[in-house]
Amino acid sequence: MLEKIILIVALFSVTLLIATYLTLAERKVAAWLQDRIGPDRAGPWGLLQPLADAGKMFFKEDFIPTNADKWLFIIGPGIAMFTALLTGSVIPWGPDLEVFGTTVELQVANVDVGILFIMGIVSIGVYGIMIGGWASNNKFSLFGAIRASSQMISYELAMGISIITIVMMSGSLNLRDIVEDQHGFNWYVWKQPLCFIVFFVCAMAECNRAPFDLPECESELIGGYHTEYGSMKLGFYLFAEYINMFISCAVISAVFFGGYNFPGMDNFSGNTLAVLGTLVFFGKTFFFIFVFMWIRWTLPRFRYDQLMHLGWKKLIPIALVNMLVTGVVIAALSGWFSGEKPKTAEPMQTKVKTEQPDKRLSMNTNTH
Amino acid sequence: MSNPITSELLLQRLQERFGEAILQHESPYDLLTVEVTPSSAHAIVKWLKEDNELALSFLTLLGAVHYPDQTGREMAVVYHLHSLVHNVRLRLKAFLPIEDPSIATITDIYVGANWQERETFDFYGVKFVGHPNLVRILNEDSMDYHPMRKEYQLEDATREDKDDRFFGR
Amino acid sequence: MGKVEVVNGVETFNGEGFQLAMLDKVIAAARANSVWPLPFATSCCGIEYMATMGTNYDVARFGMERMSFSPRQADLLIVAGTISKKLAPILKQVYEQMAEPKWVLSVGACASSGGIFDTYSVLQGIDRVIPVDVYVPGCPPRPEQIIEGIMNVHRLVKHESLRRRYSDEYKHLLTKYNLNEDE
Amino acid sequence: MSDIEQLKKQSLFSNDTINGEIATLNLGPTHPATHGIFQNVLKVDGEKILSSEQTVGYIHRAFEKLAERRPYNQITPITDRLNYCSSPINNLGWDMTVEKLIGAGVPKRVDYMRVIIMELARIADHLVCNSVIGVDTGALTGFTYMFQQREAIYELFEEVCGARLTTNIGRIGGFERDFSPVFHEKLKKFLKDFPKHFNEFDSLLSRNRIFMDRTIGGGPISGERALDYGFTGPNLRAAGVDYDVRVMNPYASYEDFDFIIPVGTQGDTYDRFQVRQEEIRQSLAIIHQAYNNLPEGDYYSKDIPEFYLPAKEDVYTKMEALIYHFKIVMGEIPVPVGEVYHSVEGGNGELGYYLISDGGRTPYRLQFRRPCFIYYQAYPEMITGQTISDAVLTLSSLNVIAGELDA
Amino acid sequence: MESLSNRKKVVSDKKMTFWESIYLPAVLGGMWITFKHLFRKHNVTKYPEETREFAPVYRGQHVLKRDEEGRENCTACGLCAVACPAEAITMVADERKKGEEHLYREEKYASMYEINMLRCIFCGLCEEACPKEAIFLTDRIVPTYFERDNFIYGKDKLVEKVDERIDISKRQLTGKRPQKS
Repeated sequence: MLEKIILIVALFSVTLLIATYLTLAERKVAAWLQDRIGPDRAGPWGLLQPLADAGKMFFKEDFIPTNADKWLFIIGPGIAMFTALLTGSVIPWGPDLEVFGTTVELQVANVDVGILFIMGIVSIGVYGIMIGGWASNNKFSLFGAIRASSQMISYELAMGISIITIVMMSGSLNLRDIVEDQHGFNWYVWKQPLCFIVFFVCAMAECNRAPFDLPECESELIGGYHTEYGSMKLGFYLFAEYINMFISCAVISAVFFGGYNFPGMDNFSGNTLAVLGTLVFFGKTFFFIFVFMWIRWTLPRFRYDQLMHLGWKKLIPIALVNMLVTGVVIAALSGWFSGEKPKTAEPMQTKVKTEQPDKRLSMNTNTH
Repeated sequence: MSNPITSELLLQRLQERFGEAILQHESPYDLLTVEVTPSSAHAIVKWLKEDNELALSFLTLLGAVHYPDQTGREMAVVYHLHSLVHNVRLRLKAFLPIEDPSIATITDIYVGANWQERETFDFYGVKFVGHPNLVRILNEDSMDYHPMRKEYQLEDATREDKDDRFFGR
Repeated sequence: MGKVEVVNGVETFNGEGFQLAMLDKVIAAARANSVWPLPFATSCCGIEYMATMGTNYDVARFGMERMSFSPRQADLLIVAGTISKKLAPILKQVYEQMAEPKWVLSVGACASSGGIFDTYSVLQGIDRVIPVDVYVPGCPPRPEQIIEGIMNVHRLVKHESLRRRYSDEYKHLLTKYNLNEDE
Repeated sequence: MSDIEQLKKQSLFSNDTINGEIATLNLGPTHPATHGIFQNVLKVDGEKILSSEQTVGYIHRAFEKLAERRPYNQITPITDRLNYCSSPINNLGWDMTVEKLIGAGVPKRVDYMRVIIMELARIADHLVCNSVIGVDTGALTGFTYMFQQREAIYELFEEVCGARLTTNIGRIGGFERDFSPVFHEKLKKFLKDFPKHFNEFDSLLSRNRIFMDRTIGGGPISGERALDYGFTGPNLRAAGVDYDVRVMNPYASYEDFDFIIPVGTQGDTYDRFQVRQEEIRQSLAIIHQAYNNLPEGDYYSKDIPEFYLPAKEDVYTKMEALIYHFKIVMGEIPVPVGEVYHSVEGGNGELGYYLISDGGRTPYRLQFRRPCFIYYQAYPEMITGQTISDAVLTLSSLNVIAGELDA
Repeated sequence: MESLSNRKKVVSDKKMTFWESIYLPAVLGGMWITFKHLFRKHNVTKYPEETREFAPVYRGQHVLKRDEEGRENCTACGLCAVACPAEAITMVADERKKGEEHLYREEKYASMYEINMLRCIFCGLCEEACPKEAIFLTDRIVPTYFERDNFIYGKDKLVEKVDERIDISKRQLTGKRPQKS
């Protein structure tokens, strides 16, 4: 139990720290892409910049607009922050660690439906934005909130379908199983590049990152849902955004890029492997965070209706077809069409079952 | 394209069509300037635009000039028209008395005249009869005079950091 | 707000308590390094401010590249350009909407004094409607001058006590500008 | 079941209210998309714009009244502040207007120098507009790349006149000084470097599908309608009408140069963007032509000593020069009586000066034809039926400059 | 609409090719461009530490020159004040008294000379107007202040110090006709 608490605290602080410094990283990356320097006057190389921002926001006047719904206005950022922090708990951050003879799993909760848990929590996260935007009693905020909710719902679908494809291949909803399945260099991205692209795009949309940052797009909606927010409440929203980005990138690297697996990992074992694996995992995550930022500072953003078009008319069909093809291939490989009975034992059985999404859902709710 | 239209031809056509209404004409700096009666200005602008041969169908500029010394015709409304096809420009002027500076609007001929007329009203108080929304455009609605008329001061009277004695006021 | 209580609690000491003075300094330094501007750019100076934001001068070095067009999130109101009498009430409203602590930088001749536009329609200096902290001369000022102005604002921020905004002088200042009718 | 229906009826988001709900949205005066100060009150149904109403005049500075109180040479700094993105065009256009009034010719070298400066200014103007379109679509990086190039143009201006933005460049009868050797150096460097960076910017946006989807069909206007509204410049050309003052009524020896008039087809945001992009290339070509053929000679007209300030050393030595010097500065040179209209192709279209002189030291009346002011009134028509995002992009692609709009 | 000139060319092509319509090539191309900038040296003038060289003709803060013998050039003729479109210059003329010849070059001098730097638009017309080469704009920038009153620059700030001359010869020569020697 103690190790879990330690892990939770560690994860909590690491997530917060990373999110804090992601704000700096974003500004630095933007600056480098634009031939600039970025913040460099707060501490050496601007390293204290996030702390300065946080310090300032803590001591800024806490403002609630007169016509706003007070409680919802306060709850909004809270929900966003809470849900963002929650998702990190099911991600397997590394191989098992041996400490004083006990085996420590570098994962707060090894939930069997880990991937469903993430998707569920992320979809609660949109309530934070929606409530905040609605409660502000500002039209721009409301527009942001509406955009956010419809965008999240649309992209969650394509995201879910692409995840199903991966689940079909791995035969499990457990994130650790999925990661373990990609041992060495056997990553899912090689088998499912299309699925990866769909998932990646959806992840960007879920995080409200440009080119999908419609809920807060500066040039149209001023600040979108957080137009009326100042001080630390705004800080919570910005924080939540960066935590979401961090978690999304972690999920991407776990699901598609083998998590803590890396080529040549068999040469190591024990704690060395655990540490190396964790480092590799964080390395991959940071790479994707960089890609997120890189894309943000390169591309123009979509228009609201085009975003919907992309989601419903392109990504979902692509994901569906991809899923069907994958299903057929899996079926063919396991001998469905050759008239034989499936030879392989248990894992394949589940794979076959997961072909139908409805069944899978009901099955898993039953087990829990 | 038909034969090119020159200023002379243009003037000739105008005189043929609106003999009475053409009061004066000159060509300062090669730009034909015609003074017309206020009542005929609308018809002339309309005819010039709709006449296929002349095709003076582009309103370049609309404004007013205030001549406080010319009694009875203090306010001049000036139209600059341009035929893009023939590259001929024409300046039309109509003089109005300061007591009642009203002239027919040309917003029904040129949509773009809307704001220019509002601006002219704002600056000079020229009333464009039939304008859909003749209110001030650049200045505050509460302003009670037409600032571009010659009798009004330019300077802001509230400033403190300037000493008027040094600037001849 | 919490910070009011903190301030009152230590008030009994002779002068400022050590911790409070430290807190004061730390927070002031934090604020100085994270001044989010609200560019109220109306005309020419706005373009020069854009140049200041651009690569060659990179105002981001001061932690200022996050522009907040929402007044709630901004710390520094950068008034760049002519403010006409028609616009003055809007400027005042934007200033009122900003959350404390807030500063105002008046960029350029027009905003500061009207510049060449000594005319019936132009406000002869924004200090007639809102209090100004730093004036930047020039028409428009070079980015160097704007940065000078920003650094002057930083100086001001660094030396401002947390409690200045509750002082009588500050209240008096607001009263002078008719800005505190709600409290 | 009935409870749910009951709830649905009360709900704000139930079906029958959301379709009929018309909201009013204030775009401006300080909205980030207005890039200046003006207000659009939009009536929206969801994101769709039903109608729009504009308020302008927030930075009305009384240019025309001011011009009636300032001597001719002091009006140049005022014109700087009209379209401040390309102030040299305004300055030189004003100088040419006065030259037209007094009937002065200038040496060929002055013309070519003017062309170089004006085309540099046009590039600077269009760069702002197009990179700001980029910013409004969310691509900030292109903006920073192009502002580095703009900075290079600023430096060029600074070499000639000593200021970056509000240049006050040129005098009646020529320039205050010749191009310095540093200017030549910097211009050559600019001409060499610019196309590379510009193409980079172009490929960031031009053929990117996201950008094309955003801009194609946004804020369209037909050629006829545009003419009716009095559009000129790139916005008119985007609608397919090839009206360009530089070609129709050449000034400053524009007839010597070979360039094309880029036009669009529908007058939408993409057309405007592309027309401006091509105009930048054409301007660059014109600068090349003018610079390569830059004639030798004087940088000012010797025929009008009563308008062009004499050299300082002459003022000390020659009585005549001293008298002229005082007269010019005091504004006591007799100016011909008359009225003159002169127009140049500004950054946004036909920038006209209608000048009436009564022979006094100041103009009797000076009216500016401000292209922004005239075409901005078409904005509601262009965005009706479009979404808010389109409205924002249309606004930035129209390149409405508040200083020119409100004068 | 018929063509008005023979130089018309349609430049906007709205048809997308297949490759353009699948987003990715343009996206990746754009990312490649920005990626290249990642390794480029930054192009920033870190202002307070580094300064950029101004053009010699830059129009910054004014200076009232002294001649070689340290006498003020200004003769208070008022031309600069007349020439100022912002009306930022005010001056009071005074007669030079006996014994002041080492201070002022001409018989008249400005006993009070003020420029309101907050009004000034740095257009350079005063420099051009001056017949005595007394006032020049320089490539120094006017600092910023917290108070409005500080911007009224009197003679104490404008007149150059005798031992600390400000070189303006470059701006006199740049681009000007060759001086007759």
